[in-house]
Amino acid sequence: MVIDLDKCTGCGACAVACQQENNVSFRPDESDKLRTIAWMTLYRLDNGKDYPEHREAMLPRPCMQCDSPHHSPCTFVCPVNATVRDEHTGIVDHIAVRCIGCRYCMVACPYHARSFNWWDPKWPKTMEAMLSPEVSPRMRGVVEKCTFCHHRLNRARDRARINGEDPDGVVYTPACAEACPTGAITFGNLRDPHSDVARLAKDPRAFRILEKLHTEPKVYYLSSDQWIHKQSDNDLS
Amino acid sequence: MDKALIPEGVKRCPLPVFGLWMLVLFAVIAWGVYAGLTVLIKGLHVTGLNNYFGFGLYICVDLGIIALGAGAFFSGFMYYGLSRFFPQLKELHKIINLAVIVGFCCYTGALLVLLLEIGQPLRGWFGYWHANVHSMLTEVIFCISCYAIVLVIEFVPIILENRKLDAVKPLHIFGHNLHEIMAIFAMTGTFLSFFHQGSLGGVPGVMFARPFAYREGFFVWPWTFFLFTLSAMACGPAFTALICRLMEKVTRKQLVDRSVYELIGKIEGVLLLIYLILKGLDTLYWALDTAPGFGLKLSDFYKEPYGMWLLVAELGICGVIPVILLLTPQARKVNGLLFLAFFLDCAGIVINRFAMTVEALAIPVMPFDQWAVYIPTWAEWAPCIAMLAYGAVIVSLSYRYLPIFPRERELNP
Amino acid sequence: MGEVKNSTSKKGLGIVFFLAGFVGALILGWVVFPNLLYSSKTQPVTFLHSSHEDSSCEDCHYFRDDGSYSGVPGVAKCAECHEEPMTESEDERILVEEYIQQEREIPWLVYAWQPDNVYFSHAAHTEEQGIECVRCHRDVSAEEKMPVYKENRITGYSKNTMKMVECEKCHAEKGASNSCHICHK
Amino acid sequence: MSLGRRAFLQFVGGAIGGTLLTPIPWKLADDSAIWTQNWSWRPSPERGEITETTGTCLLCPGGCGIQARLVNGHRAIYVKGNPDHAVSRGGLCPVGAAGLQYLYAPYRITQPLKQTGKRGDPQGFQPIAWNEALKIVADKLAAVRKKGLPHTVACITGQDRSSVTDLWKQFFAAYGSPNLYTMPRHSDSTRLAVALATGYDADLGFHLEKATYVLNFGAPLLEGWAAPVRIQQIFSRWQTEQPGLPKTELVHVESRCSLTASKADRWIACKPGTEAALALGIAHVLIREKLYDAAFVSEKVFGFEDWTDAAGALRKGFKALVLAKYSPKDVAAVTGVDAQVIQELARELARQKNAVVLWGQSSDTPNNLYHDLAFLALNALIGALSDKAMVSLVPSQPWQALPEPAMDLEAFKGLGQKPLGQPTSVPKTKVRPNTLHAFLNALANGEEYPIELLFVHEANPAYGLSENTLAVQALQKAGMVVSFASYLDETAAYADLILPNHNAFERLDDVIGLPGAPFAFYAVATPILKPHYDTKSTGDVVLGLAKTLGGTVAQSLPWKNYEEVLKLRAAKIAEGATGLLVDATFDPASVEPGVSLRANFKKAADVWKKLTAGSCWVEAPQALDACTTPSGRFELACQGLLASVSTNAGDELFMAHYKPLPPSGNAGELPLLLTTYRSLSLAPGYVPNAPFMNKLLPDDLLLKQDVFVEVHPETARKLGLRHKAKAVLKTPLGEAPVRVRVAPTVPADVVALPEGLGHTAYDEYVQGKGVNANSLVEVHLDPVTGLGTVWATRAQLRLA
Repeated sequence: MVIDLDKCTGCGACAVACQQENNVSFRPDESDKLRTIAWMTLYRLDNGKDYPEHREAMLPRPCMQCDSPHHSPCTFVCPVNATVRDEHTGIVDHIAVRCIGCRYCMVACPYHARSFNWWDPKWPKTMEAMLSPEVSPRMRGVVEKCTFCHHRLNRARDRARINGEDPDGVVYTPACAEACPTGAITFGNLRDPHSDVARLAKDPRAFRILEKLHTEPKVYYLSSDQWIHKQSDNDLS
Repeated sequence: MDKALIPEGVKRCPLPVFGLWMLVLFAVIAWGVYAGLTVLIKGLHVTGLNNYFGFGLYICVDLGIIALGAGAFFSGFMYYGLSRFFPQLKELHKIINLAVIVGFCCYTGALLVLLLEIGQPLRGWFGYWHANVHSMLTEVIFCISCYAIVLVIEFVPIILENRKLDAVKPLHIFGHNLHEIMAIFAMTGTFLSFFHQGSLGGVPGVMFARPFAYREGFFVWPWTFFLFTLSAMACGPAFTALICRLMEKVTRKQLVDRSVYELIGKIEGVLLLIYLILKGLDTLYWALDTAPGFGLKLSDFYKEPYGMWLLVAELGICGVIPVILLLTPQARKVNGLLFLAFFLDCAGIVINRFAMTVEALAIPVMPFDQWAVYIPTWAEWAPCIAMLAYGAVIVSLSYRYLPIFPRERELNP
Repeated sequence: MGEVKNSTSKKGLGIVFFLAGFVGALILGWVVFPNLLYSSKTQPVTFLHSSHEDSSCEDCHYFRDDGSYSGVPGVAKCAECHEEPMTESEDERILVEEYIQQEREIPWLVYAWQPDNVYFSHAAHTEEQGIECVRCHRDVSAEEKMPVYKENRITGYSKNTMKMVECEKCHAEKGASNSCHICHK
Repeated sequence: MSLGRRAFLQFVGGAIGGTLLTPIPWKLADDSAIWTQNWSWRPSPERGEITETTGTCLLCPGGCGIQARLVNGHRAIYVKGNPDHAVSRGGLCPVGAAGLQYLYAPYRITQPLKQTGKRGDPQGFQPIAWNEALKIVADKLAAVRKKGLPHTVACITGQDRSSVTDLWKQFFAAYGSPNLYTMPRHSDSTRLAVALATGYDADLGFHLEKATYVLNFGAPLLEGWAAPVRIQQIFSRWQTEQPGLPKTELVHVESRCSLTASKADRWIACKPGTEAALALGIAHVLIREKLYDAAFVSEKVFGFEDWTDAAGALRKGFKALVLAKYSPKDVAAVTGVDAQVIQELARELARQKNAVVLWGQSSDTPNNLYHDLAFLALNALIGALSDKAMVSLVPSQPWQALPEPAMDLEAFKGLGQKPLGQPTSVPKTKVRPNTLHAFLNALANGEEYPIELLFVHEANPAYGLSENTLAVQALQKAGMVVSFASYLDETAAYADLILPNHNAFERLDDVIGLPGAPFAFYAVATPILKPHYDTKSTGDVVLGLAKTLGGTVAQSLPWKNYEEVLKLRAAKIAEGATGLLVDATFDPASVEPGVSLRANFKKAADVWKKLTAGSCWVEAPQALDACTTPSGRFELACQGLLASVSTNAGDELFMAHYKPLPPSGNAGELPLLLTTYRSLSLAPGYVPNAPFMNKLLPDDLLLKQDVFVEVHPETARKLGLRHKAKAVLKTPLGEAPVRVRVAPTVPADVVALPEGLGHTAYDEYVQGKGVNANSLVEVHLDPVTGLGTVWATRAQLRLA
């Protein structure tokens, strides 16, 4: 996935679409940002300067689906194999029904891409009607996170099977990329050198967050602002 | 009935006083159980934990208490294993029972608290059934539960020494046989404990995307693996000694020879010194190589309320000072200084465990992220305090009804 | 020392007690427990595949264009033939009057019902791929009455719900991926 | 006893041993884990066939095409943009993406309600049958008309771009009342300005697709301006390098460091509310340095040079006034923008071939007329209104679809009455001034004449109108209030009768025109699923009421149902035979003003079919030739104002000039200026923030129930306020508890408050969060147009 921060206006359509697609639960008060469940979080960055040199930018953060050798930071630590990276697709999945809720993966993830179900998820009765059967609602006491909408991949593969196509060659779009009004999110197969994402990942504007940790995120960002680049990683200078 | 259970030739406080004491402890336990049930029924939102602080007081206390409970394995190791080569270690015989009991309390208590910490306790057994061999937590789960079983087995012969139980012939024989093979269990326990103390250290150390906690290491283990084991050895017996001293104060009796304390002091002093040197080297390497590799400098890791004072307290006040005290024969002779040193030793290790869990998580890794502060709630304090009360119950009962101090009769004629 | 004399007989008795407990537990565990664990339910309407031999399987169980599988047909499908009762049968009367006319779906008890978290791709398990329906489902061709539906009182699963080990085993045998998200959602 | 105990122990031992050899412990452990995986209190979504339908989002005037996914055809689970849609091309804003949370909101009104207690008591609502409810309204309408007071019936609608509004117009004309208002829009003032300058009744369309340089005076482009998704996509295009094309430069003028300011290529920070002065300063430089489009000005513009009015008096022209009053130095003093920067901007603007000037605080606040004229004048000077058509005039109603209403004597009499509260000075143009604030003011104060019956349709003035307390007072004064709300909002709470409309996703409706788009637009919104409550389309209700009233009213609204009205529109399109039915391949840059598009359709049925399938009809805007002003040209000096300003008025009063309306209150007591801002993740309009959107709000915007105001660090230091401190914000209208976000996003002595919070109605997911900005800002009635404008309010901030 590549997210163009020059195009991103921080509107949040990606995050809303994600919540709706993935049956993310919500509560009357969502202002406790340390306990909220969000697969796609919007961070606000600023250049640290005074008015009128001040500038702000939004940075949407899905799960980075870290590609670090052998294990992602989170999959390495899960004691029960509830979160595993599928080496075929590169997607780091998290199976809520296997999760015992030890939160070790959350502790290990520097991107805060994982949220814990501190409460029993509860929807207003009338809104239960908008829950999608494509993604199973989680329960209290487990961790959840962005899955790159892998259920959409499964659907696409099934469609290919029925139509006699190669299920391994399918492309699909996750909810966030689909919703983005500015087309800032590009999704595709990074391993395919001809894909848009592979091309954009090599753009001079491209960077990843916390590269120095060698987590090898599979989410790239694009920005022409140096001050945004600078905040992508810790820097001693 | 009560009288009949008390070991021969020793004096214990009157039953009503003991009963009252038990009542107080049970009240605390009841409070903890209530808190625990609240957590289990309502969910973890009653705690102060959050998405940034996935680990908090529960884990911190668990890590701390297990390190302190290391007296069991390490005293056992010294007594059953090393005393062949260093006869002076035979002296530990006088305190080994207490070490086992304290260890038993620490480990079983920690397991109970751990049950609260996981979001889905009914799936806790997945840890055994669906184990991920790469996870340090898997190592922890297996080793701790195995070691807890070992401790139970080690505790049983002590229980069987109760006057009434000992009178039952088969039990007596059983207990005796157990005693015979105790060395095997002690060594098994030692092996397990070496391992899981280390894997507890591995828990933070392997988090390669968490610059505060991550350490490079040897083979599959990060340095924290070895440091945790070493630090546990350097504080476990000290903690046993502290408990013993506390019991002496409460009962106003001398329970072990003072030489035992001094021996422990000497051992702990040496171990703590070794630990401190290694920990210092580790810290330096981490601060000067590992962290800069991540683009961070030491001062980036410390910000109020988790300021630099933590490092000073851990390594300076609770590290260097006890080492000096313990390695100075004159200081070892002075009760106040000796036990102060033991206390600082234990406190330093607990601070270490706090830093490796809570502080490690407060640090924003993404530069645009925020520092977060963690404040535990009553639902976290209560079970932890109750766990201490539970330990007190076990120790009190054991002391009252079991002959755990072989020298008690002689020392208190 | 009368106790010593009694000890052998006591020991013998002890074994009896021990065995009593042992055998009792075995009976409880192997015979009583399974019956307690499952409740038996009957289907709201009796449906016999054998009485629908004039239609082909694919009339009701088919793949949709998006690759999903239709599974158990809805009442609209039944209505295609049963707008009015075709026979005198009581079950058909219930079907027509209580479901078709009121446009209510029939709350079928699905024997192979999988929970929410399972993504089962029928498209990947077809006869063309060498997997017969009866590999997982009961043979309905000659069925004369619908089997009793056994529901686990704790889990709410059907007794026939396939457990994950079986999926994994077959996947491993066939060399199919055992990645979590292949089957979970 | 000893034997018993021992035997018991042995029995237990055996039992334990035996149990371990049975499935009991293992099965129980497994099953209890499975139980936790399927807790019955966790909802289990119904499975089934998933289908897709198309529709149009009606949650804002943006007219985005949507697709909804349904389970078994009756349960909507997902809304996304329709990639084939001509304007939104698959994009969607967060409000639209969260749209289902309105459809399935617990605060939906599920059936007609009648207030049985005191007005405003939410507990007093009782269900009532549709026919009974309609009878009450019809009886009231008949009775009022019988009394000869039809003008005492009024309506406020929030849907000004739908055929329902045309039905209301038709209804009010035939019934005989001038008191039909829409919720305020920026177009209320721009349409007046356009009418005065050109004589046309038209909206402004900006050719942003073609622009190479955009000078934007405060329009919150990225915070939900005009048609939000269209703007977002244009912004995205500006950010995309296209080989061979120069990159579009966006220069944004605003006092606050908004997202648009941050994302612009250049941000010019000015003092709040002084954008118009800056525009005139730039005009000054253009004129002084002769950088303006001289050909256009000399051929098509009136009033640039000095002119003579109808009475023969010589009056100063725009050139003379601007040169005299808006030198960069003077303007720098007013705006805080360097004189040199002003010159730079003017030269840059003149250098660009396709430059355009945008303005407007937000899409739903009318502007000071003279300021609108100033920005329009600047566009005229740079030739944006010339054949380049960077700015074009889009008729607000491209075709008259409905026949002339039949009016009886009663209707003539009633319609001839002065709209309640409207100042007599309003300029007489083709555009009827939408003087809602003046109306509410008069109603609240019991002036002129009472209102017997007030309809409120798709509007929530009790919350969403600036100075919303005025609306609340007015609602309490009205004889009877009938609401068509879908949700139990703040305004519906004051209704006597609620006739719930279908939700925006459930009803058949249409979208007439896109705000800010340089082409005429028409789309039909088809429901994505059947209404699931006992609600009725308001279009049908209006038609039904007309039929019950009979006579000329029924004659004027003869259609069987609302669908017929929309089909009539489709038929008119087919009849007109111009314009195109388009999908995502439509390129707005291909549309030229005055050049009608060759129709790609013939039959009415065909048009209807395509429109309901998601196609949009578009048509070119009109050309600027043959203005219908007295001079026949684009008037910089608006002669149309002669009638409304006194004859001995100064020359300045005919044309653009900088004239802020003084805020009330004492600068000593209220030393700060309060400005409000919006963001796309806060729904400020008719619908409240959906729970999904609440998740997006940072905790220094909303923390528990407290909203944060932005304050510059210097101001904060002066006031002794720390970051996140609790404070009290006071304005002449009242005070409210807030928290402080100390950030250099605003200049010193300015407080910025977000819009869209502070609801008192709806449910626990919405209620009581923050402060309603509308309750603190001050409305200044423009003395010329009578429109309620908002720019800045004096305020005080003190530690709580």
